[in-house]
Amino acid sequence: MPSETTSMALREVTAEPEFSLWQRIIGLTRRSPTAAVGLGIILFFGMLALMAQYLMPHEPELVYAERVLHPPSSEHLFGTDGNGMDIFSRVIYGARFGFGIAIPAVVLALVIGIPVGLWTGYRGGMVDEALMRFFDGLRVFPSIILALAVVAATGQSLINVVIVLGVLDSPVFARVVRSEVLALRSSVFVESAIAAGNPTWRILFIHLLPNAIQGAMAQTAVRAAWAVRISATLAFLGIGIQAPTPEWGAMIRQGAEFMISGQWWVALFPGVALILLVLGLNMFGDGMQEILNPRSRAEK
Amino acid sequence: MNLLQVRDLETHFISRDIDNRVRIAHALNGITFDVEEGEILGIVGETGAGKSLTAQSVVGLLRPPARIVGGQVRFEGRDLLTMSEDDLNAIRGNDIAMVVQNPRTSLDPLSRIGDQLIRIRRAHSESSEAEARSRAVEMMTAVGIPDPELRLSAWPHELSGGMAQRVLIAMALMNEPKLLIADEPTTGLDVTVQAQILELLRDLVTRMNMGAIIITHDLGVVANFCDRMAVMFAGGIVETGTVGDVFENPAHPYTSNLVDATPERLKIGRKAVFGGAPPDLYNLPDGCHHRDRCRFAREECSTPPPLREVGLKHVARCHFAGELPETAQ
Amino acid sequence: MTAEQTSPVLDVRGLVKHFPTGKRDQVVHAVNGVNFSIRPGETLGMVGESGSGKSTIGRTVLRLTEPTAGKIAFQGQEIAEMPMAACRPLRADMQMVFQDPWSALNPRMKVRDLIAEPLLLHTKMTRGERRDRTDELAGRVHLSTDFLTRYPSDLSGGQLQRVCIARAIATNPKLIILDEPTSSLDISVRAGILELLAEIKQQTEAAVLFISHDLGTVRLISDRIVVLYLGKIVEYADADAVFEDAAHPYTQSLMSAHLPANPKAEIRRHVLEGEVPSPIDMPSGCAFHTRCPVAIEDCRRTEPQLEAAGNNTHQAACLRILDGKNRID
Amino acid sequence: MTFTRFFLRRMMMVIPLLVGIVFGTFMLIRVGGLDPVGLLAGPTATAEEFDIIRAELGLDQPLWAQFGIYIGNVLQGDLGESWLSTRPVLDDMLDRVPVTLELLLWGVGIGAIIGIPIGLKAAFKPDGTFDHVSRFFSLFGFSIPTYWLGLMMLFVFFYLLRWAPPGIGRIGLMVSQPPEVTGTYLMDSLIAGDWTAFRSALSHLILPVTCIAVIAAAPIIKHTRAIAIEVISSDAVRYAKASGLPTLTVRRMVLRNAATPVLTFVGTELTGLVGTTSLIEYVFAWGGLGQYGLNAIINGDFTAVQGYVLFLALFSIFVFLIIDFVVFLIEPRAELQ
Repeated sequence: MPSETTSMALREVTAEPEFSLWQRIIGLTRRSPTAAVGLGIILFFGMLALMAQYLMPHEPELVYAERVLHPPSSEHLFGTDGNGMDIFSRVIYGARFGFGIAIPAVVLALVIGIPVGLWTGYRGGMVDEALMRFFDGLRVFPSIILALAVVAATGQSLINVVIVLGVLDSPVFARVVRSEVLALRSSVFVESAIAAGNPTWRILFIHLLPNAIQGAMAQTAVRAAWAVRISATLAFLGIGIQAPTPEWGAMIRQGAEFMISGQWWVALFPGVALILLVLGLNMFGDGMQEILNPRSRAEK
Repeated sequence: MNLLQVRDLETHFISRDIDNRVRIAHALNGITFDVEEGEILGIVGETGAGKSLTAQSVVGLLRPPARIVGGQVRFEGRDLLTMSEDDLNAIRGNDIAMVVQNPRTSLDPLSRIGDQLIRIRRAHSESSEAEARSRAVEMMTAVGIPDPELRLSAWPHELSGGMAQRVLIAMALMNEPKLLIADEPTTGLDVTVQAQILELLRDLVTRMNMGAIIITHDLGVVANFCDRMAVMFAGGIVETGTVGDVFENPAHPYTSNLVDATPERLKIGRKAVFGGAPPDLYNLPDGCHHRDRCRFAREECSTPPPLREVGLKHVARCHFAGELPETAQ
Repeated sequence: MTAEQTSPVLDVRGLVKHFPTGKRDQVVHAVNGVNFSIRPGETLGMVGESGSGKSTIGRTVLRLTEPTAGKIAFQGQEIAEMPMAACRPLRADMQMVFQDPWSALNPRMKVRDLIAEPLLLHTKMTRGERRDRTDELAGRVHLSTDFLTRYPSDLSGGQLQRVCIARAIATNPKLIILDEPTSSLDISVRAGILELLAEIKQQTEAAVLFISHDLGTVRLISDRIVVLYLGKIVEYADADAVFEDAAHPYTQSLMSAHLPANPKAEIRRHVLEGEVPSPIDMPSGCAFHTRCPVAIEDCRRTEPQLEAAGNNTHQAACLRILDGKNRID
Repeated sequence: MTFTRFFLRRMMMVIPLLVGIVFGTFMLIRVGGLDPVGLLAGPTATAEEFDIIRAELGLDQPLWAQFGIYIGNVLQGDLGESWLSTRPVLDDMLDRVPVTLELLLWGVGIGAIIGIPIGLKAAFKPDGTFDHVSRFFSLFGFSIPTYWLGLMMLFVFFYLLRWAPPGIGRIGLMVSQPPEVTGTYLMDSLIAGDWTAFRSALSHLILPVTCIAVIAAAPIIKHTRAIAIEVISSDAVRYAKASGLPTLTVRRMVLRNAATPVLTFVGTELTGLVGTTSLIEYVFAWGGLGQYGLNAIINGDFTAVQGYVLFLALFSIFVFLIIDFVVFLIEPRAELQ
């Protein structure tokens, strides 16, 4: 029932003062402990990735031929793998691949997706229609199969994995921005901007972009989680990054065969690291979306 | 005896701010009014004054973070605020019926109109399906819906705004309520349809001897369709009285401004001086809440103003009610 | 009066706007052949219910939506078929104020930039000159310069509408379209905005098109009024004549549906039956015949044209004016 | 709108999509970096041998002609021959469809049976303990890699506890296979009344199905909760409460209004989880369509990849059509959309 009126009035009388970025981060995480924990996990792995050289007790690809498949010990905290490499060091080093793939892939997806969404949303018409049908077409395939097939077909380098993930993920951002723009296009302030005589580029970049980008930004953490997951899956299947590169998915692949013979540590630890990083990104993303869209908490 | 007695009703919005400190918006602070049988009380006020919140508090339908923190709401002598949810459900939709401002979205999109009418009837009485159906036809006729039997099988999305509002009124009447609360019943409807709906409401209230509350921001609605009126400002009622008395002799400076701000009065050269935005509900000033925007404010206004009687059943919450200089003209 | 001799700022002839419905062979007949003109310094009020096409006319005149047919002459220049890019420089001379000030301003721009935007787009002013002009404009709309560094979300509805007005008058336009500028505002704020509009009307020689469904407000501001029903002009007269001597049955019922904020006002109410027909299936002949209490058989077939009713500045489109039976009371 | 018109309209939308997909898969494989000739010919092949193989595969013709041939073949049901299995791709896949469907339907079905009530319960009391726990579970399900979960399950239930069979195949090595009717061992053994085979098939099914159900439940919980909360805070439900309808009636109304969007979501899940199922098949050596497709991609068996991708598209389109149809039947506003 009509509580819009009351809430509007409340909003009107409680203009929030400006906050610094840091205050905002603190404030937002207080409002969502989920986001705070997620951010903590992300920062932890970020630190691992940056400081890997100083934190690794062993070289990640150094073979201890006499210590193949040693269980966890004080020398090798997470044990050694089938090649006799130190899993603890490899897990730490693996964080670099997580970030090294996710960040450029998401940035690429944003760089492609946002302008496409802006333009198609504002202009509509045939190009928009065709592009949306194309995106719909892509959706009939599970994303992992699509990524797998494209990487397999176009070449298995690390850079190629990043490009494929970025391109395949760009429709997500294009769609979010497009739907925001579609809603904004008929909004009064855009009409008012046209009536004031704004040229199209100003409408797009000064008026629409700043208002349409929030939804896309809220998705970035979740999409980064997707990129980390899919790239690890590719490596697990032996596509893209190959063993013995210390990438978590590739490490799980190495450990797979030992699972039913009892050498659990080979696959367990890289898997835990992978889950934690993806979980952290998902928690942060989920919390941020909750803060940006408080309606999801609603009432009883 | 009064049908509805609201005494010192207080509703707050309790939330936490960015630093996790508790913030309280005093959305309703001490609402007192009565509704008698056979009369229409108009509650007027501006956005944020607390009109809709008053209705939601009365029927116990607040959304968090709104919470009732004090006062009484007595319906036929029983306090609704201390009642169990089940007891309340026996009264809501039965003795107290609501008509809301967005009729099209308020109907269940997946049930036919007739089923919804019947459902309400049977939720509150032992009537049979057939009896409820004939009652539904009767009520649809009463609210002026053509081909009522046919319309019973219509889906909500097939109705126009005006038609949906009529259906909602028919639903409200299904159980012969004693009190009808209409919250902005004509907002969003066309002028000519608004007149139809309001005529209908007033006609029904008189015929069935109900009590009714019409919540509106439109003084025209109050002037033409209500018997008594209550004027709300910043979560409080500043003046109540018969419509004639209040329009003729507004006793509170805010009411006087409201009346002068209507196009009719502006046309004849009246000037309304409102003096700024309503107070921040999070930081209400001490004493009279209208103080900061009142052109008659004096020393005394820093203490809470009493309810002063200025005529028969005509009261205003102002230190100087009824003694204001007529500078406005 | 000089207004009668000068050439009109805006001259609209045979304006038609149909919207596609998405279904084949089906269109929404929003505007169906409308003629009117506005001279410098004149305010034309445009009244009608929702679906009457009044807002569409405003938007079409500014080329915010493409006309289906008809001519729009702005300062003698035909703009209906001009390419969009060629329209842009003209926008310095034609501005608009929208209904809902909360959504009419880009929430990510500061108030100063919002007011200065038309200056940035249409003048060669330096940054400093724009600053001075913005300060001056803020003064003209009685907005404290403290607000210039704020974002729209920090301002109240009334203050936002002042920003919109300042923005609209920044380039001294020759035509200002006011699309329901006060109908989403509270009573207290509305009075102030109406005063401001009246003030600005005094100061400029611009032609003003004032669109509203609120009859009281329209009367307050306008010199002449057109009444629209289903995208056609049914009556055109001086403001007071429309209120006191309405010729068209629709105008008469519209007037009677208007609720004056005065409990003692004498109202002869003629509540119309039914609702406005869908502009998709337009009634034949006179569009109003489906609800008209004085309609005759011929109204079904013959489409009435605007003809003199009373003195020569008063026109109405009704067949029954001929036999004098156009009064519905 | 009648059903026929509805159906025809949907088909009109599907056909260009199908053509586009066929073209896309064709282009991807032909223009992409895969060199089937090199793979087939081996490292010692001469240039002449290359040419012969190329001609055999029709790769010496211009691209558009190759596409024409391909689409003609597809329409005749000829998807080419896999060079891994040296059998027609269509036969390979038809054999494996029921095998994969068994896993997928059980997994998503159980995921929905677990997920929908949890999502609803969380929605009826948001921010309660149950809500928080279910939300964490859901986030966890979003984050856990399918294949890793499968491996962990094998370790715990096969290696440590010996409750489950090793993750190889769909039935015990020592158990004789039931006569083929549906193509799934579970159903076929039931039909044949072979209890040994049934128990073996069931025990092989439990771990992979559990994995898929866990992964499937996560998004179902999240979306069901969001949908239900939206319905609960809608004007219609608030008005129903204001009308004093009994709590049970209101709940039933919430369920009915949430049904369509939840159903639609579970349907899209069904197509989305084909990827997850493929990975599970890979880990448990299930031998279904998913494993076939993954192996085809990994080994560059491009005719098989084309066929597999086309099958996926057909399956998704089929599922979407069914959802549309069901929605059309139960939703009075469907014709408006």
